[in-house]
Amino acid sequence: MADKSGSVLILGGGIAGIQSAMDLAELGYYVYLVEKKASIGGVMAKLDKTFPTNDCAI
Amino acid sequence: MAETCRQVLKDCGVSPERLSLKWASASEGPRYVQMVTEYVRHIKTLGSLGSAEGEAGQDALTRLDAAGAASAVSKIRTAYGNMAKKFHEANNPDAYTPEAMETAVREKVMPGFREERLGQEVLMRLGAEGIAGSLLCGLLGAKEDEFEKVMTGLVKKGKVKAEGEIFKPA
Amino acid sequence: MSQTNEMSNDIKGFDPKILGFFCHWCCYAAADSAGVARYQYPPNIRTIRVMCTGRLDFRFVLEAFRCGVDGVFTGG
Amino acid sequence: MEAGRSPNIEILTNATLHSVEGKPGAFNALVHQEPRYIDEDKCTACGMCKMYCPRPVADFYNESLAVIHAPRIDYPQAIPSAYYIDPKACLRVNYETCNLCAQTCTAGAIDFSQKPKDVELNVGAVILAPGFGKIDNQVLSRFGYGRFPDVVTSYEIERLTCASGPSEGHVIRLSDGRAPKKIAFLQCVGSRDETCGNGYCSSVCCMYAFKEAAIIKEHEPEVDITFFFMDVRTQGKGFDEARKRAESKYSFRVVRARVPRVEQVDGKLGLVWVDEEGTSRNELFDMVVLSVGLEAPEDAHIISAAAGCELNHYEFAKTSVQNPLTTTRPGIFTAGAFQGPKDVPESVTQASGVAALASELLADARGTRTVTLTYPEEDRTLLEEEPRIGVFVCHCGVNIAGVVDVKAVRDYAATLPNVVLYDDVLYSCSQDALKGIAQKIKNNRLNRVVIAACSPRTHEPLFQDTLKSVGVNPALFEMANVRDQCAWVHAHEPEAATQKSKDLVRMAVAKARLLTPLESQTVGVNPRALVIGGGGAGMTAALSVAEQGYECLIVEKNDVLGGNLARLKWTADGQDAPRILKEMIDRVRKHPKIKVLLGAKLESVSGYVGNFVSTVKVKEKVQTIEHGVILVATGAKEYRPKSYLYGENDRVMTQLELEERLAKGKTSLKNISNVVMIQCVGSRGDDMQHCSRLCCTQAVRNALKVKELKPDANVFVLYRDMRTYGFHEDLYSAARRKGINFIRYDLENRPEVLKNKASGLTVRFFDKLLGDTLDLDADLAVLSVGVEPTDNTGLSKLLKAPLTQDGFFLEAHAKLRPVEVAVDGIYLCGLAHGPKSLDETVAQAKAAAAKAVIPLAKGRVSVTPLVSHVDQGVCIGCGLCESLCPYKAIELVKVDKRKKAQTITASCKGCGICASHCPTLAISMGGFTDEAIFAQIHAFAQQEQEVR
Repeated sequence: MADKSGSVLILGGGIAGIQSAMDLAELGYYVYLVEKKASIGGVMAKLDKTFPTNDCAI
Repeated sequence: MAETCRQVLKDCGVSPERLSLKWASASEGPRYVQMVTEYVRHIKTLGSLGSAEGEAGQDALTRLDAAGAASAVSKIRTAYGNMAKKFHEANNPDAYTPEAMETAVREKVMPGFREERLGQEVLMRLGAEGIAGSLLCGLLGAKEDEFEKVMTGLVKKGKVKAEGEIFKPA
Repeated sequence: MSQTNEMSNDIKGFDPKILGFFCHWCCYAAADSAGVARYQYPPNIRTIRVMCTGRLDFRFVLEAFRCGVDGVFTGG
Repeated sequence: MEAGRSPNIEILTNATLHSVEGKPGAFNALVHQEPRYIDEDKCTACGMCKMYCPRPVADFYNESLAVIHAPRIDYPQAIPSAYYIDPKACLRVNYETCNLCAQTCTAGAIDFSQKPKDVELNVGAVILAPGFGKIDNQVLSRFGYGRFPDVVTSYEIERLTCASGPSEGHVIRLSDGRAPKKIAFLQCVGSRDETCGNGYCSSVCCMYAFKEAAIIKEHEPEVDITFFFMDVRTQGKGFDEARKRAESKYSFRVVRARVPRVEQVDGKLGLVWVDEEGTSRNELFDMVVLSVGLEAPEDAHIISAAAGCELNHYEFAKTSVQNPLTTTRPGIFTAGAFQGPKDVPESVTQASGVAALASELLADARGTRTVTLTYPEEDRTLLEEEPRIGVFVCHCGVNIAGVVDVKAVRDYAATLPNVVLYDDVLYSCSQDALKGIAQKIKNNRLNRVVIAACSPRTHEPLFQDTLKSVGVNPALFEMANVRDQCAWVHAHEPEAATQKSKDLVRMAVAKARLLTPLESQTVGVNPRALVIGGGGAGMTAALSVAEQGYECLIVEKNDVLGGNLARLKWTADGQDAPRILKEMIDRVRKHPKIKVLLGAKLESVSGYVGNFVSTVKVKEKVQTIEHGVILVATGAKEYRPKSYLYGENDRVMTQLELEERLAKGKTSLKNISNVVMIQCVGSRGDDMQHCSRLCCTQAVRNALKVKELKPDANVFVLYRDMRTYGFHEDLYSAARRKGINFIRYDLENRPEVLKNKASGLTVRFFDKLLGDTLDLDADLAVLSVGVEPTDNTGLSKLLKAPLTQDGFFLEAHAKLRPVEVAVDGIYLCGLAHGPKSLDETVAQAKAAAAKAVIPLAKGRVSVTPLVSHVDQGVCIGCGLCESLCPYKAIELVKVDKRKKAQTITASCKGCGICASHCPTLAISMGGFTDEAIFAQIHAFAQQEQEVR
């Protein structure tokens, strides 16, 4: 393969997008996190408490 | 830890309700606010330290002083640590009932703690010219047999010498 | 437990000094979220942040009372 | 939160993907970005613009239950922490009028000249994680949503129960604001419903309904709640047990029926349904909650067109069981709800799994584009001098200054001993203020800094970074929380708040005086992974670690690789399982970086993350191995029933045995006409408490296979809850269409398998509909046996990794760290973590590999300096600390023949339990020493009178 680009584009800033962005940053890649709304967090940010530990979703 | 503190505070003539241990998870802001507000109101009814009903006023501060010194003595701390170790190694969350903790502290930690506290307080109260045994025992608010045991211990350790009825720093 | 009378004989003008030991992850965070939501509560409490309630040694509580504090509020 | 601060993550908001060209490893993607009209760097989210904007707007974040303004932020902790202006609502954007907010903004952050722009990015891989969409209101209108105000969706309940939500956490009827007495939860709204095209099951609504109901009961204890379920699908790890606890504690009523519609009956809501005995019932409720399912995202077609990958028939991403995270286009991966409806733990697992795939693809480009910040050398001489403390008191715009007299606090700070600089700052966290503070630290040679502003929880790392940038050790820093825990909460008592701020500053300075520099320890990492278990999970994880460029060693106790995967004949979507297994074994055998030890058993493990030393026994020969991380993939085993005549009659068999038999084709069903299957044998209350999650799907697939081989065979399935979650629901509906009979039984009257006279079998069970017990003679009785954990106690002790009551390994955090164990450096995947299907196992194995490679890729592990430190001169080796430490991060070692305690810095979490229980006070905690805490107590008690 020609020289590969050491960066990744992630579409969607919900819990899945954020988690893979953080993991990839830790694994040594530059991440572009593309989110269609004005802030990241997706639906999880709207939840009050998360199951099963009931700590705050934010 | 909280139970030990409560029993030591009671022993020093301070109302244990002045110490509160509450749990609030990160998102339970309103619950925290309600707990703090109610706690402040309760302390207001108790009044300033030592002035609440059943508290020992000025004496409480001296006793707390002695208890503070006692709480650094490794014999006391080992008893406390071993008690915690037993609970921890039982590895059974239901064992942490208030009654179980209360009895464990009262039996395993308090006897040694009280004796050490009384000893420390004697050393703090003894002026150069010494104090009569009966007066000292009253000041300490200790029972006869307890007082005897503490004094003989201090004399044996050479910290106090007894001249007839009067005890003096060695 | 000494039976303190419950009726609020609020001693006039008495403003208690209360010291708080808060665990960084739980109670300190709850206090922050109360702040974000702008809940109001009496200002008598000053907090010392510790990483965990397990850090608290009974020496700290006794020392606080020895210095004349009126109440200790530990939050885990 | 961390995503916001990492230098290697660039967040593009208001942005959508336009197109992706190129090939894996070298794509260039076109991204279209709408303007935000506010400069993210300048904005400090102070909220002034919000107050002056005349334009009220429905707050879609709070499900339009609240009203806010055009300039806004979704929620206070949103990332990026900057406001944005809603283009649809803003007068300035649409009619060129107003501009009030731009004038009031003190930071000058509002800029209406911003234009939409297209950005071209060249990237190695693309990950699609757009989540899921909402069920459209037309489907909900059948239940009166939109017509009757008291019919709400589960999203709205989430906002109502939220303390910072529109109703401050009180659950109220939207019609009259009163608290409801009776609430009904309707399940499967918009899922398992072919009329709206969502034939699949959304897998999460059952569990979140119970969670929401439990939270409502906490707020309003006397309300009573009824659920209307078809099947109770709480099949996640620990879900069933939590559901049973909630059901008994809050006495929920569970009705097995599907309510077709909701009527309004004088202020209340009337529900009609047919119960299991066939009688029709109706009842009135104050409030109805619709547990809405998960729809494919509205823009699924646009995304699939832009990325060039296909969708499945429900418009979710098309993937396969064998590689569940790769789309139909190589180099484009997917994770989360877009891959299929799932809950947070599975989404997080898939997110890490996708990171592994991208890391495998771009292994040789690792680290080429990342930027690592460099810091100047620390200035040693500063520390010799006596403390020179700088105090900065923040206004935070009006947030603090509006209540606290900042100038007075600043001047008071000047009176405190060792304070050589005191200053107040408008916004201490803004970029320019930080530069100013850094400059002042340098010019005045400060060696301690105290900042009185907001909470250290959110801003301490930011300020510590500033100290590092001017060569001051970050541990020499203390914050006084005069905003969140003072100004904001004593807004009506300015003098008391000012006095409190002075006290907090005095306490912070007292602690700052005693702060000592702490080196953040870094520990080297041995770049090799040890994988325990060579089944499907172990092999997948090992392959992923190797593909990412790191050596790994598989330790398998049997003499052959494959584990449970070897017994499978075909996967859920019909692919040939043995072929997949053979392929996987070949790849493992041929991979240069993977070594395999068969018939090997792990004897001992010592050391910590990055530096483990383990001994493995292979046929009486013991080898020692050094490695950096451990992956646990020990799997589990098929439950062996002791009842239902299993073992006494060869016609009674388990699903796996049936599968092996059916694989021989038609001949295996020669004289079989009646097949009866019994679900939940062993699981859910029998020998084991947990639900084994995969047996329902396995049973339905086998039943379909029987019908395929012998269409006229009668197949009966006796079940408690058919839990064919997610897209497996298609199999369940197909089975019903093929005439397979599904009959429900409950725990009280379990079916029995009996021998009948003619050496055949009869299955006796109670049928609720007929209200009578029935006997079915069966040529084959097939038991859907659950998944039983292997005896993990030995391994658990070895690794110090805890187990759940069910005997599976306990993960560090169910949601945020599902593939890690509490002990650092040990990762978990496959059936050892809990029963799961093959595609979930593959996703979790990839996730575990991704997490395991992080320390290997970094080469070193850095530890926050807040760890315990033992003064071995004072320590008497009593071992109390070792026994009490929850993280096993302190141990007794021999120091010239005497036992002394010693900290394992890499594992220590800094909780301080050892320090507070040490009899001889030999242990001090970095950043929170006894002396520092005593100093704070004394400073607190000092009050005003002690002025220098």
